[in-house]
Amino acid sequence: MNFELTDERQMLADGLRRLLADKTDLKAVVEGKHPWSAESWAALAEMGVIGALFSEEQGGFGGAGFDLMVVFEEMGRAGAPEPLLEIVLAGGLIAELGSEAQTAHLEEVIGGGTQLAFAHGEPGSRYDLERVAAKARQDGDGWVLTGRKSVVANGGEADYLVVSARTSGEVDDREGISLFLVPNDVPGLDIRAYPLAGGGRGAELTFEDTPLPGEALLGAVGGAFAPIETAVARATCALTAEALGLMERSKDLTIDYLSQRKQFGQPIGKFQALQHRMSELLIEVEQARSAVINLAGHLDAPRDEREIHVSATKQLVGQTAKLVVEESIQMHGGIGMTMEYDLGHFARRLTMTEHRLGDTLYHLGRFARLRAA
Amino acid sequence: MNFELTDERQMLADGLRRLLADKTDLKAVVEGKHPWSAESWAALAEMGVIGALFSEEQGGFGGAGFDLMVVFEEMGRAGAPEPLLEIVLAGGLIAELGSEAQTAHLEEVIGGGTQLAFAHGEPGSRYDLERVAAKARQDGDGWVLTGRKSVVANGGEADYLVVSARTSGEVDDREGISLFLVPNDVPGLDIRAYPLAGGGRGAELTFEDTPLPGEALLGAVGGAFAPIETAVARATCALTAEALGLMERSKDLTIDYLSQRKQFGQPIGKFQALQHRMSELLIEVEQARSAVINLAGHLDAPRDEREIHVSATKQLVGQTAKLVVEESIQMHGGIGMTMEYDLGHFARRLTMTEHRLGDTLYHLGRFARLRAA
Amino acid sequence: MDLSYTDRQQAFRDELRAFLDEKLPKHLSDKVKLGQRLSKEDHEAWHATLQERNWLAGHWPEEHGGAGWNAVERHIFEEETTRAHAPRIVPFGIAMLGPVLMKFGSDAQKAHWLPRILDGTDWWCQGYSEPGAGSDLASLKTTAERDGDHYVVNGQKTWTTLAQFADHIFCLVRTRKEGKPQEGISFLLIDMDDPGIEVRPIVLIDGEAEVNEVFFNDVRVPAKNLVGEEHKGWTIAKYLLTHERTNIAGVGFASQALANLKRIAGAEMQHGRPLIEDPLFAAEVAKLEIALMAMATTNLRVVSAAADGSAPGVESSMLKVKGTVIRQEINNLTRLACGPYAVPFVSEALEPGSNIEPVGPAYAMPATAEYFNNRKLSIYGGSNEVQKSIIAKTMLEA
Amino acid sequence: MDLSYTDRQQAFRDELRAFLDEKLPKHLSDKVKLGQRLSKEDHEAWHATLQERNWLAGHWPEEHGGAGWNAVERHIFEEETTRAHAPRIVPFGIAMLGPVLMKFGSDAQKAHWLPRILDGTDWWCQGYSEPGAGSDLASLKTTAERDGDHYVVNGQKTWTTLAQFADHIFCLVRTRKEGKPQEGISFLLIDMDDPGIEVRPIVLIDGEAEVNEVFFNDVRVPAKNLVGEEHKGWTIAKYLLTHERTNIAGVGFASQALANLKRIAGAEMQHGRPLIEDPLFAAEVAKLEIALMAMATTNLRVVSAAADGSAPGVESSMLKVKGTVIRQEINNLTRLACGPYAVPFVSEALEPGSNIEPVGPAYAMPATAEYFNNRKLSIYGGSNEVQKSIIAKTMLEA
Repeated sequence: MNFELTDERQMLADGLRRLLADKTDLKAVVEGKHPWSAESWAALAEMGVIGALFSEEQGGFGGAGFDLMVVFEEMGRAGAPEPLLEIVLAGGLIAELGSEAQTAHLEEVIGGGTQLAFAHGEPGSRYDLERVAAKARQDGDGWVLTGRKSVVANGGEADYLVVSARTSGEVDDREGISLFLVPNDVPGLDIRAYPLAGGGRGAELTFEDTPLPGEALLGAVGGAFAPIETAVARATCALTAEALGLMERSKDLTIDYLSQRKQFGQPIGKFQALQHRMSELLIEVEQARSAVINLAGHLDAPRDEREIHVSATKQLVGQTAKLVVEESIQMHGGIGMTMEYDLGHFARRLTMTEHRLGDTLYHLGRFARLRAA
Repeated sequence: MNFELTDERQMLADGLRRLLADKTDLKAVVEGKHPWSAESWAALAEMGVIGALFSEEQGGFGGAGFDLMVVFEEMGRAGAPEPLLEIVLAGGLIAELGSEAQTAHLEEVIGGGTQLAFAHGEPGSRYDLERVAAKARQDGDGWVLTGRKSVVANGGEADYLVVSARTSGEVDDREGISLFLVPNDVPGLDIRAYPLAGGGRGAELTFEDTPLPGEALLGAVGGAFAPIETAVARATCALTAEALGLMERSKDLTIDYLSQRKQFGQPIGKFQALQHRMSELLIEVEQARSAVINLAGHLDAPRDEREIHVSATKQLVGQTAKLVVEESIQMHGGIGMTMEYDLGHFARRLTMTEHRLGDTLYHLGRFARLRAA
Repeated sequence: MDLSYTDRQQAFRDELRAFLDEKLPKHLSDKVKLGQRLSKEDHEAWHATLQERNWLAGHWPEEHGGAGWNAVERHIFEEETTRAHAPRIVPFGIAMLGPVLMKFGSDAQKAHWLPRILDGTDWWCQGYSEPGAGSDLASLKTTAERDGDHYVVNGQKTWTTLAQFADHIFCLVRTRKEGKPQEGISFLLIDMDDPGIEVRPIVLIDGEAEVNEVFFNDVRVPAKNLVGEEHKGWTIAKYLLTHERTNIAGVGFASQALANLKRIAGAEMQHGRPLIEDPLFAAEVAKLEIALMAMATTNLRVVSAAADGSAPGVESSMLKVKGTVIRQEINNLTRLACGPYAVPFVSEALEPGSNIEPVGPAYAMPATAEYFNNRKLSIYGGSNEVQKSIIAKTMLEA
Repeated sequence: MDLSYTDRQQAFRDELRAFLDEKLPKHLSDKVKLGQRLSKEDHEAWHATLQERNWLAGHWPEEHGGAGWNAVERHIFEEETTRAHAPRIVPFGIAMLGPVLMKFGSDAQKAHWLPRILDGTDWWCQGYSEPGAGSDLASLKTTAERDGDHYVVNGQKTWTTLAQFADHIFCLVRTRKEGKPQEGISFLLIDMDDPGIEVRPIVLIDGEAEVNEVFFNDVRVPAKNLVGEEHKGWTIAKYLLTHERTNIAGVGFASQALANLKRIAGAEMQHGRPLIEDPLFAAEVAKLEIALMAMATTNLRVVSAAADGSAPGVESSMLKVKGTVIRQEINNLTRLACGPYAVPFVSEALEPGSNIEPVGPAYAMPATAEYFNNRKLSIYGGSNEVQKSIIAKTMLEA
């Protein structure tokens, strides 16, 4: 039993923290000057941060749960909006399922030259991974894709999209879902991009009779559910680690504020009611950290055990995120509601993590069903 | 719109408060010297408190929701364990459904000379009113009753029992439930009585081939569900009003303690964290009061509307009761856990109100289903 | 005990409903319903419509141009207008300054300012908070020094809602530095067109800029604009905080928000069924509905006591705390109900006059912004922490 | 990062399991499982069994008769014994006084008292709290006046757990009235058989009398029973409060209680189906299980750091607060799961040796008593409020 980071991971964390502190311009993000920074992205790639998301055999130098945790906690702590989670999702699926030609893209991805997105969610799917209505039908050697993908993070910026579509079965069957690796300029693809509340951009994608070559298929026909679930488990680890970083930073900002801000003649941190609430917050953030550790340590566990931790961690982190956002703003008072002050961005980004990969109630119910199974 | 008590009810409340303050001997209850006091019971009857639970046409001089509220809030405030709720249930059913011979008992009931109990719940029914497994089969002009009734409050002390049994249908059918008015000494009735955690006594009743005359039937054959639900709605109003009184008293004891008890050189009521928690408690108790008012004001509403309020009020009062019990004990510290101090009895009795007529989660789910219907 | 309205109150409610049916334009109620922001013209038009019927300041006494409503009537008005998605009456002139002038103003001040509030000549905003003096109003620093028949005002106010629309501001200013901090404060009326005033918007976490900073740099204010006695402004501030907070529980808003939440949860699908059928989601909605049912009655209890002449005491603090928490929780659940479509953040789509197509369902568009915007509910108007301290003080010193 | 035990730790765990299989009598584990009270003999027998294997005070250094366990080994012991429903080791001698004597005691004191703790000669109890001095230990009033080679002790202690079984008590007493209240306290060992000592049971809300008041009336205590320096007892008290609290998170107890809750909810029927299938009930159980999964890891993080030599700081306060709340919530849900059968209250049925038949299912019998009994968890050992203040102080002054 050991809860220390390895030296390599500690170095990565330290370096990343310095890099992001240097490169992250929250004002620019908040004022909509850019959804994220190309300069940061290049620096992340150069430092090897993208590579840290892949295993050595995939061409990276990391890829374990604790690598994800270290990287994303720092991203969260900085409030950095760069679309790294899309690499975990789409890049992870390419690495896992791709043909030689497809995995060849990963070198560019790790080098920072290729942007990815995972086009899976649909207007009616909410957080269910198996609910896919988009259809791909075979057409000679190739495929024809039709359907709509909603709130695709980085969907407008990605050079390549990993797109799910149903090749057989009913809308909620686990069997019959296939994946395709698609460049962003295929015919019949309409993209409406827009800003997201926590930074970055999303897009609605509409495929209308989009012709795809046979080589676009990623993995086995109809067998994509299990790999998608695995990739989402990894992404949940990353996203909850990011939320953890966001919480740590929000907490630190609040502690600073409580120490500095005076009211009725003393720092408001001297008021016992606020002290106790702050202590409760601290306790819950430590709980959230433990939950992320649990998930990071179980990404390679058998499916049911892994998914128990996916839902447990997403539930607990989501619940804690709400507490941290609301208490941080409340303890700051009005200043906590302004976008001029950094907390605004952290609060927004943190809150939005609940709307990705399933929210607190969704995972609470899922955890109970998994436990009963 | 008017939230003032009528003069009559205000007089009843004031008189009852004085009477109970005088007659209630909590030490005796806590030490198990008696489950409740025969002397108090006689005094309650003499003051007309039992009669206040019945309408004039039933031989009483009250019977409205706000009469129940006034009486039971005072009972709660005193922590009085006398089995008045059984009168609302069993007495209410006799008044509603009884033949002339059966309703004739009510005079004695109102006069304090006859004790009642409502034998309805069973080991497998939990809080479902329609789940009745006890069976009554017709036998000539009479009936034969077999089955088990569990945690029957006052079951060992009652002179007469109102017993439910199934005369047709499946175990959870609403149709096919019948009621019988039965003296406590019928053949084949086994009674195991025991103390209850909040004061008073309960009993397990086992009927084995108990013969009953035809006149024992109370109301129409198989049609008892609706009257039972109505009686339980009234009892829920009474029980939540009692809980309100228990909460008010627990709150008052806690406020006194916070003002008197010193720690670190000042009254602990000066500590802001406790102040704020106490304020939250006060707010919730006012919410509970409003909920009881809502139910009292809707006892005569159409069934669905009435039952919405039954579940809403029981849910909210149950939730508040837990808060009040736990916070009162916590703010008292160790002394709050001793039975020497009155709070112990209030906390126990208040907590036990959750285990009667459906708990918080039960009614939360029921409310949601009623709303969806 | 009687939970229903009297015949007279019911008649008033019916009259109101008919009025709203006829006079509330659909384009306006649609905006309110969808959470779109209102323009200055929208507000002014609605105020004028109400004033035609003498209902803009219904709770004002008739001698000052009101309808003399008691607390129950005022409650009915608020309930019905909210239910109809009418714009909220901008409170600064009608609900705040008006009653202050009636109680503390000179006859000349009443005669001059009150009619201008009613006919819309003046748009008021409120200059209370300062950087560093939020809940602790007594520590405010903006100064007003007497110079002949003028005060010279210097300092800064903040969180000034809708200052961008306003042409006048009522301010708490410090007129004396010695003595207890509460005893050197005065209440001053200031023309926003005066030289030396600058308004800067504050962008909030919901992307909106409805609040502002207001800077005063040697602003000369005629001494006749002092309301009440010099140095006695604290009394007025307290009066406003405890007596004139309208609709503090926000029951009407909460009811609307809850109905909206239920509509959304009926439209959103989860596992192929309406989200509202999910037992856990339904239970969360149920908890809030049950709390709101109780709070509506708590509110009526307070309103009813006020109509009978009781001064609101600690009850208004309780309503503030519980009312804001319930509304915030409804906002939270509404955001969650919208699922992934709560994340797109097209702030311009909420601006008056926008015809940007929503990204997902129209109801999802304002959900996140409203959640964040309404965090303010527990902060302003005396933060919930301040309210809890007031309650505790009353309780423990009783 | 590695969440699993090392091979050596796993071997220790297996050894423990085999030992428990063989040596823990079923009549004893059944009592623990059913929440029945243990007799003095039950405790003594189990202590003796452990001591045979040298595991009664496994965390003591080998020189004093322990096994020299580090924090992880101690954690494994606690986890496994709890899982097996072994009686909890009575902490007063083993976990509290022992380490105090090792750190602060004279050589003579160590040589005399430590072996007697291990072999069961002495049963200790703790004299800290007083009426009026709960969390505020420094305000204690029991006095010890020096008289030749004795101290004369007068005063009252309260909340003394299992004093009815004890023959010795270690006490904080006031030896000097001047100066700061913390600086006049001493740590004294007292024989309960001494004249002038009286023990009175306190009946608690769960119907049990496991705590007591202890009265001292001119009790003469030999001066050699002073531990550490005179007037420096505060240092010892603080040492005990922060360093020697065993199993503070109570993860093992919570896990057992959760498993018990799930069994009950699987057996209880609602609407004709097991209660655990009710989505709302299952969600409440799930919330607690998720919280416990996280806390188990928080606990391991602290244990692991302690094994590496870190001094426990604010973490033990965090574990205390969260651990007690989780256990209390499990107790609450267990009580609710039992439904109406949580109401019968046959206190005698929980006494050692009782063979009263339970009223309902046997699992329902102790549910209400345990719920009430465990309200103490957040009160004693430094109340949760005190812990939160400690956390805040560390956090805000860092």
